[in-house]
Amino acid sequence: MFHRTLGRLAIALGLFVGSAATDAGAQQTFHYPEDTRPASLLPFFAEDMSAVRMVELIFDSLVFQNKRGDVDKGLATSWKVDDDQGGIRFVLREGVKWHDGEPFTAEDVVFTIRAAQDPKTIFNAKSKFNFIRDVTAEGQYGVHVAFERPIPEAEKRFISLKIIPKHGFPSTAISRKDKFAREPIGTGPFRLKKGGFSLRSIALEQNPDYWNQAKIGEVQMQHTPDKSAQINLLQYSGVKAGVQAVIFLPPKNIALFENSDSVVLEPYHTVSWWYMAYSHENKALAERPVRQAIGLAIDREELLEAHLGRGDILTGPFTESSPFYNFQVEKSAVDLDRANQLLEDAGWKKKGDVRMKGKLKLDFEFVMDKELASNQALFLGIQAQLKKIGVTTRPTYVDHARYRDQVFTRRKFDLTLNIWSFEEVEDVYPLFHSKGPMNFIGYNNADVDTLLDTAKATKDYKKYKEMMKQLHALLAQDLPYYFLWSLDIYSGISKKVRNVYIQPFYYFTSFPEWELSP
Amino acid sequence: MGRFSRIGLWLSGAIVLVVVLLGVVAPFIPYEPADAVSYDRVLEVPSVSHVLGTDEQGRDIAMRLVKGTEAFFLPGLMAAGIAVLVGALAGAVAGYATGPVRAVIVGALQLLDTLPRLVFIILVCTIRNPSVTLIAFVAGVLFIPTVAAVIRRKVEALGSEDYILAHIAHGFHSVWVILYHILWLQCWPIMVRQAAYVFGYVLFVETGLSYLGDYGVQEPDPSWGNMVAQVRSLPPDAPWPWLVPAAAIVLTISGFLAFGNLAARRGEEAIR
Amino acid sequence: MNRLLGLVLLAGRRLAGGLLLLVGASFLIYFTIRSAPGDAIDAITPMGTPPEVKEKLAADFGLDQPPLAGYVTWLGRSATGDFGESLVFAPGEQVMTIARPAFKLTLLVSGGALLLCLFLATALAVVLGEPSPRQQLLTGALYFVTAAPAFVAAIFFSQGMNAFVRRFVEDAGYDTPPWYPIPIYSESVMPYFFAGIVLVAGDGLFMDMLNTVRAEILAVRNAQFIAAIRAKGASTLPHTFRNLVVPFVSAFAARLPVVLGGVVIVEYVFTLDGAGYLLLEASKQRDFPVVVGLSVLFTLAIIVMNLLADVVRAAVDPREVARNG
Amino acid sequence: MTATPEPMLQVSDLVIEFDTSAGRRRVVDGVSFSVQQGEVLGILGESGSGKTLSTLAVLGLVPGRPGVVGGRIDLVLDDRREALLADLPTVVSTPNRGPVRKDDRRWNRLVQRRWRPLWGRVMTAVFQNPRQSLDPLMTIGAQLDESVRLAEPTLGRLEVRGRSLDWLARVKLHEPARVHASYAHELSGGMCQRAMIAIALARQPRLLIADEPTTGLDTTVRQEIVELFQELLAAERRAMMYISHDIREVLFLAREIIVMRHGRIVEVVAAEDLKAGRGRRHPYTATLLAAADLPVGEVAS
Repeated sequence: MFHRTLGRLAIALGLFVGSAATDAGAQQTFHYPEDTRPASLLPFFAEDMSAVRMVELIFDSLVFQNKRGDVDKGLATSWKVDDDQGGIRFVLREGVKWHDGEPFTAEDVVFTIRAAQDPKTIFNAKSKFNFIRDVTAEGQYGVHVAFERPIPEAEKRFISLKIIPKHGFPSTAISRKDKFAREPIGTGPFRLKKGGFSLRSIALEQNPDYWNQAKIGEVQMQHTPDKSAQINLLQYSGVKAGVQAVIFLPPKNIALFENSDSVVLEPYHTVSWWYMAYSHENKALAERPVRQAIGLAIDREELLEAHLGRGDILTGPFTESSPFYNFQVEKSAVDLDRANQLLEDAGWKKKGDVRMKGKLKLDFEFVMDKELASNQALFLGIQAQLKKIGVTTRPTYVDHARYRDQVFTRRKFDLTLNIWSFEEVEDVYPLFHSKGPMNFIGYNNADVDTLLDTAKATKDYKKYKEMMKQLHALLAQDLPYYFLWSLDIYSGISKKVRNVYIQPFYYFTSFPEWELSP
Repeated sequence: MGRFSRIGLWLSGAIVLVVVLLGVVAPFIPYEPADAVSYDRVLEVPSVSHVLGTDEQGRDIAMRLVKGTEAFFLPGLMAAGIAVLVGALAGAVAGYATGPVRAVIVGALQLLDTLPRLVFIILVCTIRNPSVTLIAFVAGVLFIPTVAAVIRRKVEALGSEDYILAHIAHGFHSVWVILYHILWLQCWPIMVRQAAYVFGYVLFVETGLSYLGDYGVQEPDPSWGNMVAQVRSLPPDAPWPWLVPAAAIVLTISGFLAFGNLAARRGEEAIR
Repeated sequence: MNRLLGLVLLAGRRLAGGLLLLVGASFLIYFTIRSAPGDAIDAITPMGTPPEVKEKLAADFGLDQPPLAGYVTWLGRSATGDFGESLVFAPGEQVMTIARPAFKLTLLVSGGALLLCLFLATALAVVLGEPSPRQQLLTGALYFVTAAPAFVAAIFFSQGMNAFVRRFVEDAGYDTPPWYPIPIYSESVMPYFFAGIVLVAGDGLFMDMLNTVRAEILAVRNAQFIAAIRAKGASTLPHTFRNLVVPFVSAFAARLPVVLGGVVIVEYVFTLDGAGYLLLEASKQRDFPVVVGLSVLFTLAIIVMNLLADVVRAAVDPREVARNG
Repeated sequence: MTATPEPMLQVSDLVIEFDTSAGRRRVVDGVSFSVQQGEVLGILGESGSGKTLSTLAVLGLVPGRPGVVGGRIDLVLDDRREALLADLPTVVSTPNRGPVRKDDRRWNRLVQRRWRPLWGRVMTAVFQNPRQSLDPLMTIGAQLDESVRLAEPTLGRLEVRGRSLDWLARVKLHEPARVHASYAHELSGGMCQRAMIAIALARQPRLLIADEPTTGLDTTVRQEIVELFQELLAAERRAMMYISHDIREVLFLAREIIVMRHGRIVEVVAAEDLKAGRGRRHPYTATLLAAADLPVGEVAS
């Protein structure tokens, strides 16, 4: 009774005006919030995950990865790898139109690859296209791509290549400042609504000419940095408003939706894992016993459970779902006594709180990216655990841009926490080869180098797999990083959305199939 | 002064006293952020051993609340000091001086007054490495004109009063008369009110910026601002880790404002 | 005629003063930039900014010149509305192009909130009338409630409203309102209205306004000329109203900076596309030209508001012209 | 015409109280007086004696809380008797017993009902500090026009202005046109008071209450203002209450004088008797007379 009275009162107060004004079309909009704001919708410069997701809806690539993990038709209807694995030939879909009505042809594919390789086009993932030697159009609907060296499963490398229109740019030198970044033209299932790119939201509408017509009419992304606001929006999502999905649910909030009658938890597998990196330029950390001791002192399961929810503890640089995972490597358990013993044996004697050897101290600078929300909490846990074996840590929090510079470029850190995410190919060569471009820890192990070099040269996928398994075991021993875990990530999706399937890494791959019931 | 005002003065005075005590004592309480973490008591509801419950790291909220006063106490005092001392002097000079001195000071004050405070603080935080001390310093400087305006009005009003003129006529130096008879004896209620206001503003900015822009105190060091910022990751059914500091912020700010106002009112009544 | 001339002269003087203030304020802003530690360009740009962008930035801001000359260069550019290009937020876009619509919205929200605040404070002041001991409990409670910082008020408001609607409207079988849940992504005016409410209720603004407005109303109502007007049998309302215009305009202008601060925070929480959101986001991403451009715009808004208030004061109150003429 | 005409205004047992930080204070305590048609009543007393408040009570304009808490005010207009203040018990919860509380809203309604129709038409006032009695944001002319229009609503715009200029001339302001276009802050205190008198008289009230109209003015100007009052009253035969602390002014204008001190009337006396030093004087009146170098006569112990 009381409820009804209050409800009536609220209505009488006019707080709920305009409920009749919403049109039926608005119900067909799929709303979702993002933690970060995509600054660019130009595929090359789509570096944030939020931008990657938007780009997926607007642009198309030649091939996709389907539900079974197989490569499936996209803009290309068929493809054939050359016999020597030195190139690939695509046959393109006919009758595809760009969002502005221009026809899509092989020239666009050629342009996209040329643009990616143009030295004046500067973007982070540029090295991903280094394997391509040349690209040629064969008629209107044929493209041949030649590689620098034989590539196994080459078609997988084209999943992430979003095709951009040749007529959209004056030349292959593409700048971040290009207007295209805010007024993109793609061939994808959705196109930018008129005036859809605004300060903090992006609105898309269905592309009526798309070959795989989407079932949802409109999509709107809104930058909502506050996670609690996102959760609120999903939690209270009603018939007329609210959001239909929260891309990443913080683990603490998963319980909230576990038995919800309006929201489903949808696992969102990413090929990514967490690690704590040791700077091998630090003399103490260059010693293997120190790294091992640190590993033995940290309780990964406790940290994982306390801060991130569910996931798998890692034994090496591959996740359990990876073909390269070596099941023979055993998970190490926490063993403070052994850790202390290892350090004692290596000559690290406790002086007060800290262990020392000569002038060297087991006291490390722990550099962290402010943007990674769970960093703070994880650091606190690690700091507390390491203290027990006489290792002290000092936190340095820096913003994202500074972090990249300090850790990856200038290598000024002792310890840091981070995540590696892989797209279609789990290639760890850049991370652990002494000459690898992403070997920011300064790791140098001759055995590892040999193994990686031979693996790279091989054309046989089976042999490659074996060698990766070997590498797994080797790195589990030597611990260049302390491998932490891979997470079970959950999206919260409204039950009004049906036919949901979330691809690893590419969130919106199957989005055209999704349906939204009113 | 009515009965309710007197009660309000006592209540707000108690809040101020508690905050000041905590601010003075907090630096001497041993607290090692690393030792406070404990995963077997995460997000516990308030109990006897943890009066205000524990947060996501299993840290005692009451302890962090107490240690968190460190983050704003000294910066707040500094800001209040800058604003009130410099503001009072500038206001007195602007109210008493003539000619170019007055013009320069009035112009400078007006200039500072046109800067939007929070926006300017954000600008400074973008350019320099932000710390609460820096924020408080800028806030203190930006409040100088506010204090100066009130003091100036008072000095102008008193400057023509007979007893002040009498003092000057009796041979006291006008600087002494301004400093002692006007600023010290007559303007202290104004200064108390403004100091309390600036102090509250520093707490407001520290917490606001910690919440929005990570410009405040960094974890693991506790501050009320970064405690409230936990609202972003906490589940809705465990609100106390941010609710407690939020309540503390509201209580402290309103307490300081009320105390400043009521104490000043009482002082003004006493002077009259 | 004489008065009109005086008014025009006064407005001219105020305008000149306002320009001077703007120059002074921009000077302060510029030297805040120049105070950046180390190499200014590196300190203010995000990591990995390409050298040609840095060069353009240095040229735009006169950072390649000695401070004073650099200031003149920058001021000259800014005076034509050219605040440079955004670095991160919308790379290559003119700061003014992205800032203008956002700023318009922010002014609208904060101005609206301030008017609402003035209106509510006036209404309450009229209802309360002369202060009495009995009211002090009410004003004391109001004092406490409105002292909450805007962001705390915004959190409480949105979570409270959502829970309220869920419980008493949705679960009770009514249609949910279109603005639910908060913060809503719709083009409805409700988010702006809510932001206004939070701005009014937070940061101690309302009590400050109430105290001022009440004192002014009482001062006018108890003024001798009002008694004289009453004694001669004329209606006091137009006189009261006229005499309140000046203090009200002053109260409005004086609080604009406070509200412009609060709106920065509230926009962020209520997901509005205003200048406050733009400022914070640009600041976080170290998109430095946007932050500087917005700082100048905010300062300009305050100066213009004070200017307008001065002119309105002078137009209504003949003594003003006499005092400053 | 009867020998003893009924007084047009009769005030009896008026009590006014205020709340202060030191508690409730009775500032007017059982004051009674009356004003005859066409005659001047002088009220004499130092500041704080309650003389101003008594007259404000007649106007229904007592500020503050609780204000008028007891007494009766009767007004006789053309043989019609109106009880202005007769039913205080309805707005005062416990009259004459224990703490008094007045219901503000009911009091205001009472004022609106009883006094509002009287203001201006029947009685009006001229206060001290003439500059503060004028609306600072309106020209003198506009305020005077307002009075004229209220007194004679049928007049056209130009006629109103003409009437206003007449009034300004009658109160002996030179350059009436300039004064008409001026603001209060542009005129001297004496000019403001003349304008104020014009504004009050333009309403053509039956009773004019002049509350220390000369306070704060220069001595020469004071003399002129007092003379102006006498002149205007003689011509119009209006009743007036003239409140002052200056015994000479009161003697000059009034026929009957009441002397107040500490909220009570200490003496009621005819002006003739005072001037002549006839009868026994209250000691306070005697002091006032002595201070003004006037014959004191016999002093009561």
